[in-house]
Amino acid sequence: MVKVLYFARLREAFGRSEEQVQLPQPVTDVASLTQWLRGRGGVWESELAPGKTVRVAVNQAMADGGSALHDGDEVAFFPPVTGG
Amino acid sequence: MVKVLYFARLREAFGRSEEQVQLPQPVTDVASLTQWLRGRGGVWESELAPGKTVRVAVNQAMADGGSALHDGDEVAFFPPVTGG
Amino acid sequence: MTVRVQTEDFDVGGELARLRSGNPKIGAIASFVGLVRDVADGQAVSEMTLEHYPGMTRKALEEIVAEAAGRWDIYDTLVIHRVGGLGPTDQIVLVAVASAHRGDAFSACEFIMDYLKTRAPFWKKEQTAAGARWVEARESDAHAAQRWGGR
Amino acid sequence: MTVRVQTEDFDVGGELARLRSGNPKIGAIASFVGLVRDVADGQAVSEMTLEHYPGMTRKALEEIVAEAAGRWDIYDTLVIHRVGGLGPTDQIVLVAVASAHRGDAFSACEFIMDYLKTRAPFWKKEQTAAGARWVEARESDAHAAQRWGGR
Repeated sequence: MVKVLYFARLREAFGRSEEQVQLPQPVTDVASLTQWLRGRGGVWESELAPGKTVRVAVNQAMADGGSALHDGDEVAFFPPVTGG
Repeated sequence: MVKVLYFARLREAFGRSEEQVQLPQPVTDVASLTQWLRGRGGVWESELAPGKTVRVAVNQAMADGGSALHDGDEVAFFPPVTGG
Repeated sequence: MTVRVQTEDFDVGGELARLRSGNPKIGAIASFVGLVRDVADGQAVSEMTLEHYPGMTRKALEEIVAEAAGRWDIYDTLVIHRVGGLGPTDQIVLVAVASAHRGDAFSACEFIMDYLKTRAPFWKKEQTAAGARWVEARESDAHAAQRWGGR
Repeated sequence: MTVRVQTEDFDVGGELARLRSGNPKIGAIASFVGLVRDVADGQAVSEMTLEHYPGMTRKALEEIVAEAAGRWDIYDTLVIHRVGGLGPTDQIVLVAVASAHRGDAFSACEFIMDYLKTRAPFWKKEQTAAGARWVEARESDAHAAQRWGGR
């Protein structure tokens, strides 16, 4: 299981701020998790479409598609940041 | 007559903060005034020696050797500034 | 090094006084305050909400400050960022850097702001006459961060 | 645009609050405070005296600020410089710039400080254990001012 968090526009679009996800067999990194979430269709497919700029953090550190995922990880999806 | 002011190290070296100077005939600009003051010898010669960095302002605006002088002008000699 | 994320406002004068107290080697304090503007992209803004990623925010800010401390000679830094609901003219962020000389203080302060703008997990949502909207990241912020070179 | 030359101390928090009050288009305030250090060139400094050229000081500062206002988009600026006797940790100078965006505020604030350091008629005299000495102008200050390019 990994804990998946969503922030800002993604949180609103997906109608949830977090969920527990049982990683299916082929999901071993951020890219494959993103691909798997996209497979839910609808807003998942549109918000996570390859052309969209989405940032991902794994265990509170910025990550990229190649970042490996392990049981117990916290993965966060969010738009480019706009604080300050 | 021009009013000549001295600041900081020059004020201390010359033992005066200002004086009225009747410009002698050949003194028409900052360079010739500097040369004329240098002619007083002693600290005047050493503090205003050509190798020394001395700034000059005419009527409260930074000037250089070629700046013309006229009756009633205020001329200030001082070291490079060090405020802030 | 102080990093705070809070809903409450902050007192710039008091914070700067605290930052420099006790170290007579400090000759320079550069600081920045970000404020909510009442207009954005031509739309009047009546309210702003700042969301963040609580588990990551402090860590991200501390990393940015540590990076600045590695690049410039600085004595101390302060970063305060507010979250929650804000209105026009409200203070959003304070970054202050204490150093012996002004060059280090200015560079580190601007660097921290540029990195904060692109790496710290905060998101702004504006309430305008045309409805609520998430603020879009600016291309210019990415460029500002890139000019520091980097990892 | 406010320029003040004074012997009294100043309250940074109050000054910054005043600078930004009444203009909800201000999104950024960059500021700088210069302080008396208790050491200079390895010598303990017990006192500092700031001399200036009263007839020229305001004019020089106003020209520097006007030059900054011509180069960057800024709403308002504040420059306060103290003169007279000061001691370690005392505030010497405050420069603050209010702008819509941080890039303009940072650049204008640093520019004003760099120009002030090379063009405003102030001179520092330090009292050290080895006696009184006039502070020498620094080569690095000339370089800092030059990098802004010239008129």
